[in-house]
Amino acid sequence: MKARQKRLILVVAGVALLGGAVALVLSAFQQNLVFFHTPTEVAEGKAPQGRTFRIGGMVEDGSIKRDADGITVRFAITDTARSIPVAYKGPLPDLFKEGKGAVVQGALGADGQFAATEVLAKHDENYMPPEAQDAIDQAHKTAATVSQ
Amino acid sequence: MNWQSMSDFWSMGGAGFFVWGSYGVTFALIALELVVVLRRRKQVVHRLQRLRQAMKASARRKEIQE
Amino acid sequence: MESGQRFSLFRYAAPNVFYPLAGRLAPWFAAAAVGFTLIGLYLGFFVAPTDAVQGEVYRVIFIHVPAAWMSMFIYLIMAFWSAIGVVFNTRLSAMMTQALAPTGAMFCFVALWTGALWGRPTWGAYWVWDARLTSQLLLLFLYFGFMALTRAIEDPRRADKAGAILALVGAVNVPIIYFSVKWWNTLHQGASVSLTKAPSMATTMLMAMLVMAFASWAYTIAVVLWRVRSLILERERHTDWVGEVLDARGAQA
Amino acid sequence: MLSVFLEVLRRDLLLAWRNRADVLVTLSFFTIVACLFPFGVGAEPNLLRTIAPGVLWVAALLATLLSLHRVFSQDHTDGVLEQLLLSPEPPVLWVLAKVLAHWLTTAVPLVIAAPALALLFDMTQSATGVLILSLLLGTPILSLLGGVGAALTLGLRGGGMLLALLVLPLFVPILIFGAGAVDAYLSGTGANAHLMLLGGGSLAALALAPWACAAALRIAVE
Repeated sequence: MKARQKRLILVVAGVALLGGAVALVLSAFQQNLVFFHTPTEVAEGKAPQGRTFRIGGMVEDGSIKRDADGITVRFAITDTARSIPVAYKGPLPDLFKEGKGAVVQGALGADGQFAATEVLAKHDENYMPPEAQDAIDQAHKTAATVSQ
Repeated sequence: MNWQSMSDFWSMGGAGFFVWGSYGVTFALIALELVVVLRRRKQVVHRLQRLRQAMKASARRKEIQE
Repeated sequence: MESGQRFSLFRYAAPNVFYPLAGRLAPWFAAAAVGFTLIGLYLGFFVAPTDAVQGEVYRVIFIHVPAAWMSMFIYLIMAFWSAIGVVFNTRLSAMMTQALAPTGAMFCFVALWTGALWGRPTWGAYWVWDARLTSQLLLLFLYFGFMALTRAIEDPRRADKAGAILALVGAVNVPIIYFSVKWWNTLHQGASVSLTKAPSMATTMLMAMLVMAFASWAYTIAVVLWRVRSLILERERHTDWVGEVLDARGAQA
Repeated sequence: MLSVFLEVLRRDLLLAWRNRADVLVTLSFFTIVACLFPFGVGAEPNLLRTIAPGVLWVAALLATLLSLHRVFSQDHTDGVLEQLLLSPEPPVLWVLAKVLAHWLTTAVPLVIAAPALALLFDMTQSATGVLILSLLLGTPILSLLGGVGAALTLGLRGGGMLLALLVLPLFVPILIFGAGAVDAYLSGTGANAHLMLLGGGSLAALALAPWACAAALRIAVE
């Protein structure tokens, strides 16, 4: 075999490997990798059942209630268009307040309740998580088009 | 005009440290880079000139010896 | 260079042609940089209004964003010159790559520094492990790595080629790094801390930022041309034309 | 064509066997780095369990980094590299063989040792399985990219530190997806996507890195 042929074989093998790499990366993206959903998406059934994901939005005013056991907290998270009821057991962050941004992580139960395993509060006053901001903007836009 | 007075300008609505800290360090770095580049150029020219002079001198010496 | 007559671009790639050209062009770009900076600063501080949400501190944007752009562009240009150097084996391209790296690192550092000072009053932290910040930091390390490698190799020809390979490997990795860090960020950091997207900006603000971006382009070109002139002289010191240049300068002094 | 590959592979493995103390040193380094973390952050089991994937991956990264100089340095000093470059065979072949030998002698021992360390960090069996899978899929990239770095810094003063500076930023994505695989598995989303990305990265590195490595070696020997 000549050196040229050998090099050709190697180049072909390399291209084949790259093709395999692209295929693997693309199929990795096929896996549902959206870990973040808006309350509207969840309400429309776009979020997976029984799998961990995150919802971002605002804690609905007047929705925070504590159960009799004193540990479980129930509240609703909203993007102003739809809201999702959330149940959470455990300590809440200091910044967690009604009307403020929050991100909850957990899984959606069969009853449409979101069982949160983690609650993150918005970081500071001036700042809105971009996803939550997007969700709110989107909801406003939908509301605007509907009212027209 | 955004500013009523000089001190108003410097305080930047209370964010003077952050704004002037950014601009100050940036322009200091740019000045530093310029100094380094221009000095390097001077050094290179100087060194190469001396090298050339030395080479010419040695060539001349050879000529004289011959 | 024999092919020079056929293809004019290659003629400028010859160091002895490029050296005087760079010398003539650099002052113009430097003047443009000064001009744009003055206009940009005037627009940024005296014309652009106070931001409704952030107050005055947003004025950092006029250097932060152009610096961040430049730091990324410069790495791309370095990769471009490296590819040219590998394919066409031109001497000048490696020198250009090496002349670009320190300025790229400088802008990268400026972007990080101004970002930190901007972040403290806006998010309450000098640093957050956000995707953009983190990949910018890694980019700085890539610049440092390139500079350290080319400086550690004494033989200039080896340094040129090794630098070209590293710049290309880095350029392939930059998008991968950015993507991975972004993914990591959305998984771990949550949305609790993250950068806001660039808001729709008032036209005067945008103008000031663009003018400052032009200023940093012009500055980069000027300083890189000056740096590459020193590199050319050093590399070509044994040639006749460098001797003539040196004699001419000696006669002036 | 295959004979060159196998010959170089056999020779490198034989050399590694003769210097098997080196492999043990790498392995001990891996173990010690991982064991330092509980002393630093405290031995609270929940905390250890959460940091375990990251700690083990960082330790594996550093151990690989320390062993990278072995890939080419000896051949460089005794002139074997020059001979290989002069041979008519495409350099990509034997570069690949050398990198494979490095992977077999450093990464595979690390993968074998990892379950024991996972035990120390109180990881569950299934999470350990995912960790091992992620190490198996990710460490080839470390060896391949590291090989390019090793070739670039071959024979340079202070090459070790320089190698770390060149290579570690490029290792960040592997660390993210490697440790992320275990986290994703534990959080219930499943590690498939991470593992696929690591596998894809390995294939891409396998296709591209040997060429860069061969080019770097040619420069180093010139």
